[in-house]
Amino acid sequence: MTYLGFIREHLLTWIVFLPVVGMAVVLFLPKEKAGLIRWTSAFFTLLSFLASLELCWAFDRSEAGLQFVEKMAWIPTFNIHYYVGCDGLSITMILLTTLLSFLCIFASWSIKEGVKGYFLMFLLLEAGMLGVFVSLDFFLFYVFWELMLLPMYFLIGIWGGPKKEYAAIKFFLYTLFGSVLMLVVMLAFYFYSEPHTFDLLELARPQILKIKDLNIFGIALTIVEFRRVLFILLFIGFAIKVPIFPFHTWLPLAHVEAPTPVSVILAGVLLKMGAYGLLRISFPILPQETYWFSYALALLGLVNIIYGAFCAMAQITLPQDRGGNDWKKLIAYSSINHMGYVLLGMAVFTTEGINGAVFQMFNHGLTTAMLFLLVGVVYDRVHHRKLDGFGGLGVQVPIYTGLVALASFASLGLPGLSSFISEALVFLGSFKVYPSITILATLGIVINAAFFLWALQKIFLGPLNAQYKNLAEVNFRELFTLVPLSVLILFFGVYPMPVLNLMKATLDRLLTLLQAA
Amino acid sequence: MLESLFLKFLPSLDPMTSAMVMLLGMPLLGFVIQIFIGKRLFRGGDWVSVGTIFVSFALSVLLFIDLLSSGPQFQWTTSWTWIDLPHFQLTMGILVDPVTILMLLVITTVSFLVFLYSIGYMHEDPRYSRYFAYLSFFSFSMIGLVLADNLFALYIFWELVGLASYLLISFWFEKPEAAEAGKKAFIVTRIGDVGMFIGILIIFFETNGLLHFDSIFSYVAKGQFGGEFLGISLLTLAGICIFLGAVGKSAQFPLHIWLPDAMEGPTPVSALIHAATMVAAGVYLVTRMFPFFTPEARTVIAYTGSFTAIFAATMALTHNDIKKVLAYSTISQLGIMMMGLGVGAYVAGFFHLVTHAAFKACLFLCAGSVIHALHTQDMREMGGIRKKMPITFTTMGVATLALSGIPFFSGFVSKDLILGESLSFAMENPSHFLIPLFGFLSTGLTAFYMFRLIFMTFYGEPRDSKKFDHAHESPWVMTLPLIILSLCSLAIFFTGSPLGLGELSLWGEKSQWVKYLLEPPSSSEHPTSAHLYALILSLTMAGCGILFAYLIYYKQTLSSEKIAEKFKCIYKTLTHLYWIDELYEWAVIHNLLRLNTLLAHFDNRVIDQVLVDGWAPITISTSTNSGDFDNRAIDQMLVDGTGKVVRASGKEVRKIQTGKIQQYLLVGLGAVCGILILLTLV
Amino acid sequence: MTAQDVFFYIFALITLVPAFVCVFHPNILYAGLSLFGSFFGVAGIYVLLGADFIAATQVLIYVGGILVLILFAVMLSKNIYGAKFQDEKKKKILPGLLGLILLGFLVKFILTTPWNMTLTDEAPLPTVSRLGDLLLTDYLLPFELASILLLAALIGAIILARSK
Amino acid sequence: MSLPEFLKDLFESWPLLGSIPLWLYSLACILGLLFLFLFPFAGIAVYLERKIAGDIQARIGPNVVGPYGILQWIADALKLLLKEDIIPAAADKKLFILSPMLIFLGGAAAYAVIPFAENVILANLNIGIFYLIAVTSMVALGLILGGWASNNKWSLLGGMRAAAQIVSFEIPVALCILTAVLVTGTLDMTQIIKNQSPYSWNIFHNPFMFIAACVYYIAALAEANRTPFDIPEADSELVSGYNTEYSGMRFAIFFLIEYAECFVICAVATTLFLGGWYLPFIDISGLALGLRIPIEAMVFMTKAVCLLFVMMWIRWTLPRYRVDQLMKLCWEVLVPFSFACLLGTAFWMALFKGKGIPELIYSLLGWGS
Amino acid sequence: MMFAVDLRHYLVLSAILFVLGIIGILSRKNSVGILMGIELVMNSAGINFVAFSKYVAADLSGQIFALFIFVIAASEVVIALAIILRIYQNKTTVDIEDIKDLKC
Repeated sequence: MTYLGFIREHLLTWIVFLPVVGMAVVLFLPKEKAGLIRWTSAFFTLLSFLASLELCWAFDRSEAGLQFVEKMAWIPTFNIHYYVGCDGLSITMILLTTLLSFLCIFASWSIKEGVKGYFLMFLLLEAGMLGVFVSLDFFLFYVFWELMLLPMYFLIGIWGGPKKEYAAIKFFLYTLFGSVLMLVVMLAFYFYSEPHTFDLLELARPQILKIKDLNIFGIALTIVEFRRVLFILLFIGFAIKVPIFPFHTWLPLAHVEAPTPVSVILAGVLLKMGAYGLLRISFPILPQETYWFSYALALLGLVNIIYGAFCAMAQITLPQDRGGNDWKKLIAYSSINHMGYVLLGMAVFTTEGINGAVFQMFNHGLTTAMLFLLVGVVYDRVHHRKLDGFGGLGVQVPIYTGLVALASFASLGLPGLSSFISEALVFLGSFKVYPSITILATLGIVINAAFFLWALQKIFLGPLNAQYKNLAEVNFRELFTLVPLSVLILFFGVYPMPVLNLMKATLDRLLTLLQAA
Repeated sequence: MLESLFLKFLPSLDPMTSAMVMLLGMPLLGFVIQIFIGKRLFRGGDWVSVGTIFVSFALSVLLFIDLLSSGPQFQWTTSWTWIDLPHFQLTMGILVDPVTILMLLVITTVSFLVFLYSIGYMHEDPRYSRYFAYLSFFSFSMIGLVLADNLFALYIFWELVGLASYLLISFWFEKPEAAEAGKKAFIVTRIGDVGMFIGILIIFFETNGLLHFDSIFSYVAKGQFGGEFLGISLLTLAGICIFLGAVGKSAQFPLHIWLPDAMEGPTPVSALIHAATMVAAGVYLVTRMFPFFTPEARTVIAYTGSFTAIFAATMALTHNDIKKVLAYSTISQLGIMMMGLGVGAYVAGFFHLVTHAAFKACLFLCAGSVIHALHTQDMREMGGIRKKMPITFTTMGVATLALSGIPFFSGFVSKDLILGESLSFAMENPSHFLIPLFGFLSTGLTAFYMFRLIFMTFYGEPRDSKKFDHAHESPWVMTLPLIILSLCSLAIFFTGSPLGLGELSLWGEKSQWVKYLLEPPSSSEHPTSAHLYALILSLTMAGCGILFAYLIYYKQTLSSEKIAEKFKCIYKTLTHLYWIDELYEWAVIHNLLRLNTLLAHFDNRVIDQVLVDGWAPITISTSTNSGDFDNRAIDQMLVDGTGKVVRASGKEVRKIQTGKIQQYLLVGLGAVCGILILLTLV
Repeated sequence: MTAQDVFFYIFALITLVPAFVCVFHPNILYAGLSLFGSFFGVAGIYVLLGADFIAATQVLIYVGGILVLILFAVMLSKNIYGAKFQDEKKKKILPGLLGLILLGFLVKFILTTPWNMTLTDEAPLPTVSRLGDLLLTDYLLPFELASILLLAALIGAIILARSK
Repeated sequence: MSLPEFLKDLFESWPLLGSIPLWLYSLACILGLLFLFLFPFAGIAVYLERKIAGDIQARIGPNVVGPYGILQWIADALKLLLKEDIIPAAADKKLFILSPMLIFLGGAAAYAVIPFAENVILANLNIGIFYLIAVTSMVALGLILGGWASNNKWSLLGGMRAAAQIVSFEIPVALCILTAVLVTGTLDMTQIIKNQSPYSWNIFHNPFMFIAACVYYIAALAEANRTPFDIPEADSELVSGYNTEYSGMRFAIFFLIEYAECFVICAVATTLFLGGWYLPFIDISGLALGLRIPIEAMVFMTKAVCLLFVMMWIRWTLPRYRVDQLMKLCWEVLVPFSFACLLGTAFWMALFKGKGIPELIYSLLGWGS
Repeated sequence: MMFAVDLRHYLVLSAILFVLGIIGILSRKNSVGILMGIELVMNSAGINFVAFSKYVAADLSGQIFALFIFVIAASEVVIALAIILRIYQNKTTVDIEDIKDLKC
């Protein structure tokens, strides 16, 4: 076995655990040497990113099934395995995660206190996220899912904004609530499968998962009802993470209070986990129920789109004391809006829809991450995010303005930028199935444009606020984090096939499974 | 010629493809260079933009010459798969046919001239190179728009054009009005775009994924496009939805309100984007999709167009801002084009687009020249600069004549054709008499306000002497485009026959190149019997307009009004002429002015503030309420409420926490024993 | 009753009597000291069970290490000069009662469970090398973890007990 | 085969003696060891100590009782035995009595596994050396109890110091023993010796073993509370530490066990490092058993006594350490060194397939083993 | 024969030791005393392991676990005593009932 062969044989394990190795290294660095700690973290996230590029390179695009599978017994008594693999669905997410983590390390330069703890947590977070995306064992999935929660809690709670404790505890409790529901379903799957297993692929086979009637607390559930209950529980568990209306209120708060890189990770990666979970677990294991629920899912997507857009708009119209006037919150609500497109695309079981949805997940990761990074750039300089508090920055910081404009336009779905393609695909797919919902959802496009442009106008246009006469332009380090994202946004806006090629085979198979249901 | 040129220089590539890519890519190249390193280049890099657009211009001219030689059957198309998913393909492609080539010619010509003009107009601006970058970007998007061979690609460039428009309108974004106007333009057009997108969705849905123009048409022609929604056939509905995009882009009623505001942008931008090219994109879209529209849809288009025409024209009467007058005029003219297309005058409508592009661009550039000289846009501060700016005056005069529909000028030819078609349409369908009526009325009004503009600006005494003294003729980079464009506004440029596109032709059918090149779709083109009436009517209307303008703004100076007042009591009953004159003034002009004020008010208050801006409070209150609801009901009550319940119960429950670990253990042991005893008992 | 059985009872007594003293003696020092006997008794039990290495380890770790440390702690944590190590009177009835109940149940379970005893012959005495083999093969991970645990405990104790 | 079994085997030929049960032999052996070896030896060691001290300090030492004062130890022992048994009033009586017992138990139990010669070993345990470490650790318990029971500040301090010191130094001692065990691959004392040979003692097995032997000797000195590590008894600071309140018979036990322990240390060092009963370069394995055993015992004793002499030499040469220096020495020098030795030896074993330097040289010279 | 020693005798022995340990834990006020109780409990567990190792499993796994119990006991007692000494330094008491600062 050659050296490279050894790495490639366990590529996913390398990707997931390189940050952990980095964590171990950072652990032994003296805490005063902030620079060393940062660069070490950057080095290991870079390694992980390079490994994921290698993954992407070696990935067989025509194969719909799982690749790079590694399976080892972990807790044999309960038939639990260390079982990882990646297919078209997860590889995009892995790429997104490693890329954003790497860039976020550089955005974390502004963290000045508790540098060591911060980077330890951050690396752990990355490992947790990657673990979620590669796990094929429900138990392992759950472990990573929870593992990721912990560093997030500390990252928000220690390095966050003025209401960090409140935000952190809310985030933690809310998502934990979702996890508990997921745990219930996980156990149900385990005990109703013959033989008992946590293997997601096995569970997806109807001859393995045999759900029976249930009589509990005096309520008798038939098989069909019980399966639906399971689906709903699982759905709520993931919906909180997505987040789907009305489970979304942790999101604006957490985004606002979290430090910039953590907001980036939250928006860029964590939100995708809910949708990923639905696609990875709910859809293949409970296809009939997914079909049964699809209309509701589309409706929820619609609500997310409209409601998120209105709430984002309210950030401009509402004064600060009524919870408005916050740039970060505006972007946070726009995330809700964007995730609505994902839901809509997922709900319709068409090629365009589901490809668009997953592509939208990817694009949202790029654009919203970029927006949050940009907010962080100006926040580091002026230490506030009030939309009313700026004005006319376009004269002072043209490059910054250009980047914000690019990200905003990408976010509002301007053609030529990547989000447009995914949104268009979603609409093309969903119109076939739910025309009325789709038409209503297109309203979201207009509102999106309205609030993004309004925000741009408030911040960058008009006469220059004299307060910011000496505002510094984006520096090289910040550009280093922003330029790759802009380039990707542009590139995938013009030529989206590299990403679509990665996932289309897998999604097509998933679709066949769902259409059979 | 073009192909042989490319074969000579790039023999390894497909000549047409490379030509098209170059045509499209040169402005993009200019944009990229300008946005990144423009500031550091010599002269702010204006030569890059101008050079690149000149290449595109040259290519389109060559293309046009090829077209002339090969005839109207010319069509070249290529396409490649852009998004390739299982059971789903989106293609990108280039379609080159006479309509495309004419549009290309218009776009690149006007672009090139405006670029040239901008060198003079913008030379003091601190963001000079950025301005050229945006302009290049606009040209790129516009060229892309016309080259697109399917609706989806068209939609993409459609939006990009809107972006360019946004950037350029709010180019002087330090002015809050400019920032506001840019935003307004983008959002209002986006409303139309959403309609268009829904139209695309319907087509995509109905045709099972066909978006290519030709395939849509053949699909429709085969009658496979069925389906109904609320009693309206989906085909009509899709047509109206597509048309909605055009309404937004071409500033048709009721989405026209953005265009006057868009005049906050630099004047060359107004000339290029908001007069000649981008706003004409709506018309282009309708032309391109012409076979797709059902008669019902066409009627809607015709009514919208004609109403817009008259509506905008009346509004133009009251304005004193030189650019706004032109803006309302643009809206009105676009309405005329739409009306033409709506009544089936395919060739005429598109022809008017071409002629209008030339003279309206010329008008705007002239206005820019005047503004450049006087540093004001208010016509009341102008006057008498005819002598000081002879070139500007002459060229503007020519363009005004063209716009007013005076024979021997291009506007006459095309407008007359439209009016004739509309008249014959109304003769066939008498219930639709309003359409030609509005058309003719707007012709008269157009002539009136245009001459009012000319008279107020160039004639009479200078009203602001300080500004007048400062005024001078513009440099040659600015006047050269004026001259070229005014030459293009002559009828001779488009046709051998001075009175229209009749059978009479001086230099063969090719000299009437617009008509020669455009192949009317089979269904349209009414008999030309009504043309004579139309000609007379429109000429009359135009003449009346000019006359009134002349009487009011040229003849009737302040002193003449005083004289009239002095002699009023003496000749009161004798000279009915005055009575009629005064009555006319009182009854018509005054009422007309009042009506105009009212309409402007209506436009401002009802349409703008209530119907459009009225959505803002609703949107705002909805969003505010949603935000409040989110904060109060969902977050504070449902989510935090759960927390409160837990906390309250925790407060009680924690009393059993004594902090003495042995007690806990004792309880645990007791529980174990208790459970064991219970188990034994059971 | 073989000699083995006799030894069992002897060792059981050596184990239980000091354990009883340890629990109920009011003087904490005596209680600690009585553990000595108990640990020794358990070591004897281990010998009876054929675990010689375990027995020696029991003596080494419990008597030589843990017991010394406990006595140390007793002495350090009271006013050692002349003070009596009287534990305050405390009601031991309830714990005793509950403990008796628990014991009753445990004994009942022990006696009623049908144990699957597969005792064939005496396990060959030299257990050391086999234990070593097992520790470094099947139980390698727990073994390493145990070493990490000890290291952590060592460092932790130093940090905790060190005066600042 | 252990000594009682050996004796039983030996007496098997005599009909009467052969029927005596094994435990009686064992008892006899234990008592014999105590009375015939331990007590006299301790006495003689005290005499030697005093004599050597005298020599080193350029004075004569005991010279009154017997020729060269050679019977002095008997006189001392009689004096101590006849003295009044004093238990201080404030002392914890039970513990005061218990403490010397525990110490005696711990110290004497170690003798069970000392291999004086082949078969001359009280109990040939297969975990012999481990057992030895275990039981000697009980001494610490006795010392701490004695210190506390005396109800005297000096005593308590001494007891606690002793316990801390013993517990601490047990670590390097155990590690060095482990190093030797690593080389020989057994815990059985007899086997450890048998795995060496006249030609290859463990101490020369590899460089690390040499260091380990030194570390063992130093650490063991500390464990036995010998100078320069006699901080717990430090006459000048603590007035003999835990010994202070003891007198007469009980004091004699403390005294006795100290020397007994010294001998155990030397015997273990001999066993582990110095080839046990093997003469250097002279192989006597061909001799008859009856002849061989006395020679082996003498060789073993000679080696051990030499080491004992070094101990005394050190005692009267070096000054006393401070407590902090002592702990520093243990944790910062001896423990790392012993770890290094353990690791180094392990590597050596892996690298040279268990062969020591002598064997390597012999094989190089082609001598065979 | 009741007195013939087999597994049950060992188990009963360990049970008694266990219960004694538990009672010690529950009734001692001195935290070192509680620690002693814990040691008794651990010893009883060790007896169980070794007994089962001999009688039921018939291999050495039980002895291995007894070894691990020693490890855990050693770590536990070291840490516990360090904590107790620290508490004593800060509060001059090791009475378990006085140590309740974490109660809110």
